[in-house]
Amino acid sequence: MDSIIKVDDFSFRYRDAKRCAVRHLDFEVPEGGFLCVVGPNGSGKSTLCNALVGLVPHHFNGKGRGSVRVLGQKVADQTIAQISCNVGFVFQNPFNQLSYTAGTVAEELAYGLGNHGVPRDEMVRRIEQIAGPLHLEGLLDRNPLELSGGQIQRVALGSTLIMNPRVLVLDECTTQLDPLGSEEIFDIVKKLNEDGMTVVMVDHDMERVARCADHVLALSRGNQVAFGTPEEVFGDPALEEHGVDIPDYVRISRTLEDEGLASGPVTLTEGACAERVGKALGR
Amino acid sequence: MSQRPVADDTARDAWLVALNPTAKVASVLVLGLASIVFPSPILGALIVVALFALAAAMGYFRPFAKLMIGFGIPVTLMLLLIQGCYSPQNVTVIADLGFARLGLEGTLYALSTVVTLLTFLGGFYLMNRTTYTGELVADLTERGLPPKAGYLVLASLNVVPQMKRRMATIQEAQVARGLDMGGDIISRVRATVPLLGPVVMSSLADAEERSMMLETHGFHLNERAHTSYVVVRHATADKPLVIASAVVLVLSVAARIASVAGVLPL
Amino acid sequence: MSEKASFAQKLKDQFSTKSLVLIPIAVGINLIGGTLCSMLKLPLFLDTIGTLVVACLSGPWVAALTGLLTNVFLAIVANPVNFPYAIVSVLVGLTAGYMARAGFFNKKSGIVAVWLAVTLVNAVSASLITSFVFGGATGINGTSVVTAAFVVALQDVLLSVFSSAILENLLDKGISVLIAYTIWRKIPRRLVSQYAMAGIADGEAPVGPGRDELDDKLEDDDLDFDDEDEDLDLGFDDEDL
Amino acid sequence: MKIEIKDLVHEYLPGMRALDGVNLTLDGTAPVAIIGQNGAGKTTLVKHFDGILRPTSGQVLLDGHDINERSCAQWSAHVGYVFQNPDNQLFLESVRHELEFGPRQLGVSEAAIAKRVERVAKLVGLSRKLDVNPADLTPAEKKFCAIGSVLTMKPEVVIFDEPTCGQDLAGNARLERIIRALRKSGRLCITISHDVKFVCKCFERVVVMCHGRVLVEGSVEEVFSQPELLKQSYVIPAPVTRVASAAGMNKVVFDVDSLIEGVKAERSS
Repeated sequence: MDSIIKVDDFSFRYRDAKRCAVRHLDFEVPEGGFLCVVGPNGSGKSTLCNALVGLVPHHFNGKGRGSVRVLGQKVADQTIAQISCNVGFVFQNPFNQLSYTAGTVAEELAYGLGNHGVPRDEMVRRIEQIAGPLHLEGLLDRNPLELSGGQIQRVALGSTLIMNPRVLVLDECTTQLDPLGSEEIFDIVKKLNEDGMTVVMVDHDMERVARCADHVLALSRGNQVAFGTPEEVFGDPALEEHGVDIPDYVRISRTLEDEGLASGPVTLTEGACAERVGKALGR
Repeated sequence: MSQRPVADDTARDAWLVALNPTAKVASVLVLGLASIVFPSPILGALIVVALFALAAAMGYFRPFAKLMIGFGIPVTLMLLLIQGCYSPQNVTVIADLGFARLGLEGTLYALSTVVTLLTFLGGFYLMNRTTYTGELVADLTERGLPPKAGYLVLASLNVVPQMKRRMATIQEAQVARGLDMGGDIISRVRATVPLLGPVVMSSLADAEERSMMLETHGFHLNERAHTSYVVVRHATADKPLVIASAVVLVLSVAARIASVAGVLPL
Repeated sequence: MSEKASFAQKLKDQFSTKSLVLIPIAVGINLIGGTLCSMLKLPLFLDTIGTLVVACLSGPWVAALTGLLTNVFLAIVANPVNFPYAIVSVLVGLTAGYMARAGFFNKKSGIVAVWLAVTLVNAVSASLITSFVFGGATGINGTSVVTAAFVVALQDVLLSVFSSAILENLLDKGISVLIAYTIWRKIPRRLVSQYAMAGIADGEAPVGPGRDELDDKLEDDDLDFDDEDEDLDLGFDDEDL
Repeated sequence: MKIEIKDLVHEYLPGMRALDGVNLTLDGTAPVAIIGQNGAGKTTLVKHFDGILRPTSGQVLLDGHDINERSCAQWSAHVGYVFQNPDNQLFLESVRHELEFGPRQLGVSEAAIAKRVERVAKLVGLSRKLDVNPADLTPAEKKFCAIGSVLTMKPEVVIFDEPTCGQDLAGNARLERIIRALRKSGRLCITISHDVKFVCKCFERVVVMCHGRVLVEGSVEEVFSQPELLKQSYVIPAPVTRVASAAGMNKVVFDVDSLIEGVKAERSS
């Protein structure tokens, strides 16, 4: 499999910052992969996301080293608009992801297409295409500013998906939503990934990370402390020392093992973990 | 005016809604200009009457009348006092109010100003009620307005309701911290900073993310003309409307010239 | 580089994306000044605070555009009477912007100068418009009544309009400038540096998207939080008030 | 402080009931968590505790005093409210000024303010950042600054709205410490949260709201042993709780340690 994202010894320091936001990041994600980036606040997760969509170094000034390649091309050599055709980006605050030029959700979805000069017929076609999977059919004529946070976040997701990107970068996009709203977004993203979209997601819900990621990148204070499959990353007992949270499922299986109640590799899902507990109970 | 009018063909104002937005704006501007140029308040008064009739036909008579009268009466009284009594151009006295004398020239000037103001007020009101701003901007962009100017107009309009909501939340948050919004005038003036400060600070932080959003959505692209999802309406009545307005303007200019030349006794 | 080209460049620098995004926000701040006044029952307008803050952040022309848009808005949404006064708002934006650039917003005595300048510019241009465009009164606010009273007393339209405008502006602009100054001082340098005025104020050239060598000196930053493991007591109870 | 709520109804618009007859008594110092879906009325309910909102009908009594007796600013000395978004609250030039703002509004003496600021800053972890502009703090630190600015007012009841939103492991641990400290000094802490893990860990009483009413109310054990009822309000129990019940454990558990204890106990029996 080809690597769709290739980060090669990448470091970056913002202009006015004393220290590097990220240092020596080095990893690859295959096409269709699902990468979750985890780590405490201030560990450089957002900087990495910004680098994947070209906001670093084109929008944020600073000094960098190494390279970030998406679809084989260096991000630094393209414009943000070019990159955004390949990489969709959704971030935390729903209200800041509206264009503020649209009176209806349909217009909001079509905003990026309009800037690329796409004719209206094509806009209508693409809106029809994405409204279904994003559950936006009933909202197309509503004013986006009057929607709930979860709904706006779906609109924001839609307005990037409409460009048909091959990579989707989600920077804590469910943090400000309630559980139901974030689950909805999450199910959509999971479905997109199953259909072949490469996803990079920053998330605080470790159980969710363990459930769906096929790659996990753990950062701490800008350093890459672990990269690999969830089993590898969460299986490493040293991870918590870096301030990185781990899924409770992992904690349970590890404690069971330490107490000599049930052994085996770390468990990552509710089912596997329950089975392990069952084993410990002697069932 | 950000409200999108529902495209309802059976509504009484469907005809006005269906007109091209730029044609509507142009007509209002041209008619207003005509009312300024025409050498007597009569034209403006006629236009105002016509606007009342139009508003009644469209089903907006009540709010329209409320707006026009609410603005018109105080401004008329004020101008009649200021210009009618104290205009340096006053020569012909038409009434003696005791404390001052009402002059014909000043009165005519005051009335001209009032009808012109009412023409613009009424014209814009009807335009706003029946025009979706997004459509107007889309239309103007098609006609050559830079997309960034369009952004400024629409974003300014859309940001206000959200800011008002935010201000209400900030008020709650500050009162919960013991901010007293009553009290004497000085303490109330002081209270503006806790209320406005968070709006400004958080807006500056938001500006960062919003500009990121614009950049990732191709805001800066200008190799190709930007397109819009909004359908710009065109009606057969557009051209006649604009032409008719233009004719009125031309006639007004002619009337003004004639009046200056002394041909027309106005 | 010719003088004109450098002016054009300066103008372009002022209109970065961030400044462009800032304009609608500043227009919004101008427009909620009215909401603020009704919330606090203040007999003021406070409709230039956004313009003044933007003047500090992004310079005269962005501030002028903010002023223009504010009035265009008021004209379309509220009352077309506001439209001719766009010139006033533009002039206020330019005045404040150039004064901010000259450093007047950085000290208290400068603020007094800004207050007087803005008041004067506003009063003169507004009374010219009120007198020559509207014949003396617009009837959209209480000022017209004051004007009428002055006319009765002074028997001179222009002088009356100007007198009432000066009175109104001394108070309103004074408080607006004070609020804008208070807020401006609280905006951290980090945010300020993103807008055009930063380079001008600090005399530093903005760093472009750099891919040059990174000095690899990794300083151990301060811990974000104090590391205290023991339970902390609020300890309020022994405190005498 | 004792909060009594009797038949509380709140309508933002006539006929639209955000709260539809809430009866609840909160007393003592056991921290209370209020959970439920968005739109269930959690925020509307707690906004009645310090008078930001007034009952459309029904009564809210604070230590026997009707909420309508005083203004919100007057109640703020007794009930502190930390809003979800700290950006709506912070406006001063330094963390120190933010922490001083509340007590100064209340007319507390300068010496007492300095003492409070020092203690609270230590508790919220901002001792070393007292002279930093709040706008320069990270979002997580801003949240702690907002919390601190309410704690310095020394309220008898503290309300947190979604405190864990945007916090990491270290932030959650600090919140836990703050909640413990509040309890120790005899204050009632009421928290709205979506984070079930956090709720199970730090709170003793849980109120589950649904469609403007209280669905269940009781100790954490009582509430989370009724999964069918919780489903109605879309509350999903914490991962540990789910694992334990899926594995067929008899005991309702909330953290890894008690799960292990439970496993040991059931093995030996």
